[in-house]
Amino acid sequence: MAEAVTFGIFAIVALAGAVTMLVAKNPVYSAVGLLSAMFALAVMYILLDAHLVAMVQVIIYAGAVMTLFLFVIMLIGVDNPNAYGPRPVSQSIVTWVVAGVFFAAIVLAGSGAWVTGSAAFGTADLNGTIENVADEMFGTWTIVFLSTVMLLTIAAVGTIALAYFTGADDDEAAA
Amino acid sequence: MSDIVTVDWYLILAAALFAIGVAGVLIRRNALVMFMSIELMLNSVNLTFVAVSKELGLIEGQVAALFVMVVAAAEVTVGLAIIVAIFRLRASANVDELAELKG
Amino acid sequence: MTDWLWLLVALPLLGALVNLFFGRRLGEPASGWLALIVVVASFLIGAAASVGFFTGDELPETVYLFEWIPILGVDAAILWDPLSALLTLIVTGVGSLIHLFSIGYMHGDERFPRYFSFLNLFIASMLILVLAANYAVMFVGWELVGLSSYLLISFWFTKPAAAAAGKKAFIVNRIGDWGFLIALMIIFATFGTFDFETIFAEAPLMFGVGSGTITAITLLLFVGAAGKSAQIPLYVWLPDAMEGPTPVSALIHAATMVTAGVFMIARSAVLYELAPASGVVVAVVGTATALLAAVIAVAQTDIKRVLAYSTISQLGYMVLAVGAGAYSAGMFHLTTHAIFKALLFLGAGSVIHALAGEQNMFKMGGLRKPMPITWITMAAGWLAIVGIVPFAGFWSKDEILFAVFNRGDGWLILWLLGLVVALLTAFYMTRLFVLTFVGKPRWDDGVEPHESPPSMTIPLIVLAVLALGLGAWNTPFRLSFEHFLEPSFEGVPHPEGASTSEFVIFAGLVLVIAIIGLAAAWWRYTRDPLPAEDGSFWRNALAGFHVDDFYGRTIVAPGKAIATWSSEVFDRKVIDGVAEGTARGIRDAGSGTSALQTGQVRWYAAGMAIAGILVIVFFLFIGGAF
Amino acid sequence: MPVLALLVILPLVGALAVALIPARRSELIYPVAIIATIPQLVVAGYILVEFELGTPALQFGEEHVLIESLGIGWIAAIDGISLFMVAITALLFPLAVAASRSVTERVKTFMVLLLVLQAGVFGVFIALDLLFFFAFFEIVLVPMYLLIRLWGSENRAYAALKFVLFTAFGSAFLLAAIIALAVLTGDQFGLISSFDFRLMVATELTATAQLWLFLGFAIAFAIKVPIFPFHTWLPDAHTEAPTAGSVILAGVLLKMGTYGLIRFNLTLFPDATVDLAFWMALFGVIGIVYGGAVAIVQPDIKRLVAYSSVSHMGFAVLGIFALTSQGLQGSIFLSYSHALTTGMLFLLVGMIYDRTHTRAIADYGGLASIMPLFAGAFLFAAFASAGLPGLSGFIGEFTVLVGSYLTLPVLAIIAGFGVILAAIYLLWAYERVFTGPVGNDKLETLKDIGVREVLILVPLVVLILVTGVYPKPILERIEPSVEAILMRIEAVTDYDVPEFGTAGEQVDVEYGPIEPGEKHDDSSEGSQGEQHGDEGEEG
Repeated sequence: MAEAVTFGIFAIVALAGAVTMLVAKNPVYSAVGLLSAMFALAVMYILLDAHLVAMVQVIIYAGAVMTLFLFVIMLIGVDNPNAYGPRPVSQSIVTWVVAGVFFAAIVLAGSGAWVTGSAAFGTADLNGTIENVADEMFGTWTIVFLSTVMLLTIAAVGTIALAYFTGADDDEAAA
Repeated sequence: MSDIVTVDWYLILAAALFAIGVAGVLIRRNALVMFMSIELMLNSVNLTFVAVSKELGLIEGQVAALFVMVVAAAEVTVGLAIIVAIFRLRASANVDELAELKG
Repeated sequence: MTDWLWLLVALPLLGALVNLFFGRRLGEPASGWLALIVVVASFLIGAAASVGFFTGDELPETVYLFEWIPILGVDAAILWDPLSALLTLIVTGVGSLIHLFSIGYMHGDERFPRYFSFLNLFIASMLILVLAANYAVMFVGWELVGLSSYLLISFWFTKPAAAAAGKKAFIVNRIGDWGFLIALMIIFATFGTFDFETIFAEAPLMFGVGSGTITAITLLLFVGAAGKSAQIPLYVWLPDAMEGPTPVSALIHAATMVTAGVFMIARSAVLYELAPASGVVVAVVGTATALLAAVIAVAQTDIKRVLAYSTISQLGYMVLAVGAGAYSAGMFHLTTHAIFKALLFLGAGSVIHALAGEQNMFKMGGLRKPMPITWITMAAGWLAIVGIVPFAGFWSKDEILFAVFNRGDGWLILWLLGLVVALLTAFYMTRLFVLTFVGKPRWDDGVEPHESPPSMTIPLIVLAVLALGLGAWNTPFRLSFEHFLEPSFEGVPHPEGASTSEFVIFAGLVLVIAIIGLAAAWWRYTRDPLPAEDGSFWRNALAGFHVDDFYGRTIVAPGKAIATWSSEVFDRKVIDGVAEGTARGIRDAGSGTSALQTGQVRWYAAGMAIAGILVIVFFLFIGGAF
Repeated sequence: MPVLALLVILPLVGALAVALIPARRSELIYPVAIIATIPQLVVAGYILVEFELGTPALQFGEEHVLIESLGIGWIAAIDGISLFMVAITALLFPLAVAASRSVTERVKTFMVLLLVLQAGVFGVFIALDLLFFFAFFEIVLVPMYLLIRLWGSENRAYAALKFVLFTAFGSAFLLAAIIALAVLTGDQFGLISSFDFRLMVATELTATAQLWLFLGFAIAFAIKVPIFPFHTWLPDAHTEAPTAGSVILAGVLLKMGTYGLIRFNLTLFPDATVDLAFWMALFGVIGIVYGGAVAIVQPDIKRLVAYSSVSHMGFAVLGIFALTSQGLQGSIFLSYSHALTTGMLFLLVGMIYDRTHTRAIADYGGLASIMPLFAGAFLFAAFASAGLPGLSGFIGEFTVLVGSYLTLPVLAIIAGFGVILAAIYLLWAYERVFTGPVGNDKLETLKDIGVREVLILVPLVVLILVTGVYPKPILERIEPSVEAILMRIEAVTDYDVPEFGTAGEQVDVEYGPIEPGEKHDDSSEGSQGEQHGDEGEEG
């Protein structure tokens, strides 16, 4: 019961955060909304016994990523949202139709038993401790893990490259 | 795990978050907020992964979630770098003004 | 003694290398003497080793040196039998004399050591050819003499004609080598080895007379022989080869290398005996070559070209002989021809030397006085090739014609044609001799003919003596040459010898014909003024009946056109066209679809979202949700 | 000691050393680069000396599993097929580096690229894990592309792009085939996949699978060799590349194709090999005649040599798909010898190009009287290339021709024309460039080749001569491996290798685990007087 309550509260927090992010005129508010959604999700993970994922969620997302977002927002200045002018109506309609259909499709898909292949929930004894996850990650998934390492390296290099080559050098970088 | 909160709840929550993310990408003109929406979508997928992982008793779901986070982190750094670079060039974060990707 | 046989090849090779790398340091006469010494040493070793064959108490022997191509079972090995001994003695003997001659002839040439290096290389290559104990090693020598021939013909490479002639010689020879090469492939596929010993022992056991395989092998071998021994249709390189220094013409293009084809057929006698059809082809080609070359020789004005065509003609005789199965007659003519043709060439060289490079016989005349030694020795060569008793050529030519006559039937036609060739030979050689030495001097002003130095006249004298006396080696009365060669032709049937009365009749006939030709030419060319030779026969024959042009128009030009088309059109248009067309197609498709890219990120995002929905719907659909 | 890994590592270390030379000490780059190629030569020499004769076993084996479930690992070994490819790679790179004195722009990059290229080439020849093989096969492209693109002559952009596109086109098929084969192999050994060559050999494949995989491998290698009609990248790449690039391209990179055909196509897909041998050999022979004919009319001396490569490599292909011991041995020998002769020709052309900056034959004439030493060297190389007996070119061509006549007589006879064509194009080119009167005044002032250039040529001359006169040490090292391949083909298919000469002696066929250096006493020294051909009947 306590779990149901916890789930309910934090589901609302997550949705509220997400909506805030969507509608806030000021990107800083958007960021704060997203932040709260992420915290809420971390709680969900704990509910699901994924302790490591929850921890990483807090540290990486709520910590590093969001900080980075805020940092960039401050760096490039908080835009005046009115400067963008009115939004075309057609865009809004398309947006809400697409988003709605998406939601319906996902729910529909999730409700089909063929997706999960199992009707029972939580029957297995699963504990997402660091040890369990590490076993899996460095056993079966070594090469994927190594690929992500390479990906991160490339991302780092790419970021540096973007920071260096701007303006006049653009043409050469493009060629 | 109680029997009240089934996997369906988590999946519906994830679907809702994902839909909001989609809407954000499509409707917001501020590149930063679009980015945040993408992050939200990734998070909703993570939630699905973890929930289904619990459901099936397979640790792989959590591993996948971790990988998604890594990829997301990489993506954020590059993406933000691009935004900063574009901003330096155009002094604006309005996506509609950009057509650099025109083929 | 046979343990030392490898020195036969090694010594000239060493001489070649030393002269190649240190020749400049050795200086002019020294490098020539070094080259001479190694060849003489080879001659002495060869002579010492072949004593046993002369006395008749030594048997042929195979000397293994080392394993060459293991996978083909080819060893570097020497087959030391009378046949190879004979050729060794000719090559090193005539070779020594020509080295000696060259020391005088090449005096003052700035690439003097290089010349002797090449000459030594040639001797070594030729010895590899004749000493080989299997077809593969023989092919090595075969190609290497081609190389040295190339190097020596184009020795004066700044003359475009010399360079072109060397190239032509090598390429035409290569065409013949193609036949040889295919013969080698068939031999290996048939016998599994290249060894003479094994092949000649097994061929008669495996195949009957007239077998297709052996006929193919022998015909292809003959293609090779036709290239090297300048037979129709591959003879065209030899007249051009006269661009080389004259001693080279004497050694390579008269005495030794060009006889390699004849030697090879004689070596393969066992196979030719199994393929009578090939024998006929060989004999017919030989006769045709002899006749054609003799006709062309009649009209030549360049002294060396007369000798060149004469060589082709005489080679035709030898080929006729081996084709008719008279192997030892063919080899005997090869031997005597080596002597007297070398003599004639060296004599011609002496003349050319004296006249400062003049080669046109119509600008000579009356050289008898200023060049007595050359005149006398040249006369010996002339009488030998014309076939006057008792000079060497008389005996050997007579023997060939007799052997051909003895085969009877259709061979009689060849015999008759052989007689015609004898007539023509007498005519054109007398023409050469008379125009050069008899009559009034016609040389250009300012040319002072003089007798050549001793280094040039000594070889002439030695050769002249041999041309006079060598015939005694194999007269119908005393067939010691045939006995000498017998161990090499074991298992090959002997043509019948002539009885004395037959001999007198046939030899008399040949002699009469020769004298008729001689007299006719003597009468025609001692007249004053000389007959003008500008009729259509003379012009066409002088140009060799335009065979070179014919080859140029029918083979070379179309070949080049096809190659150019392949290079310019097929490669660039067809193959690259396909490749570039593919690339262009992909690029066009790319630029077509790129029109869809508006650059508006929002539309991309919407597109992705819609695609995502479609994917989900698709899975729902196949999952049976609808 | 992991000597084979050293072969890959040492050039990279050398490249690093060159890269670390500071800009102000740029005069050090050239000597350091040369020195950096020496250790590989030493290692290759060590391998040659220690190589055990008379066994087809893979030697100097190294094995480190990296990803067990996918069957990926570092597996390297050498046998008679790869031995001389490795040796020639070790030999040609120092010469190519030494011949690059005339490179003046971005010297450091140039040398680093050459060294990286060497590492890649070594990798190709020693790797027996197909994923590594493929990786090395592709890595080689990058430095080669840059060498042509950055240091080439006028039309370099086109040539470099063409080179990469052609090769990459083939590689796509190769990668697909390798992965498919790895999965099929894994299936049979209870893994997800396995790239281990030895397991692949043991895998049983259906005829259809063999056919498609064979084609996938063959296209990549056919482009590399190159086999007609995939050859058109070669003249352009050769012509535009700098001297070192041409030498390496002709000497080493083309051999990756023949090596691949022997190592993989013949060994892994015996049924398909037997079925398709005629067609492969046919295209090889077309290449021989076509390349030779086209070479004759080339106005550009480098293009001429390039087309001569097409012709020569055609012989190698013919020898491979004749499927006889003679043909295969000849083919490997020819690959080795072609590296020497064509490498030498390209070096020589490079030397004269450095002086005159023209490759058009028409711009020359009478050079022999100005540069006698150079002319002599060129003539030597030309004759070696034209297959003059006593030089190494002959052994390969002769053995290939004799060997292929056993199974493909008509093709062998046609291939014989290549020998005539070789004489024509080389001697005609020599005639136009070197003989006659001096072509123009600019040529009068040329200097003959100096000590440095002579030193570059000497090793090639010596090897061409020595191995032409006494090829046994090479052939006897090749033989067991070749026999093993043929025995396997015989065992698996209903094809019978014609046995002649000393071929067909019993040798151990197993591709067992690779162990360095057990001594076998039953070496395959042939008994000389063995009775040949007594069962022969005319064919």
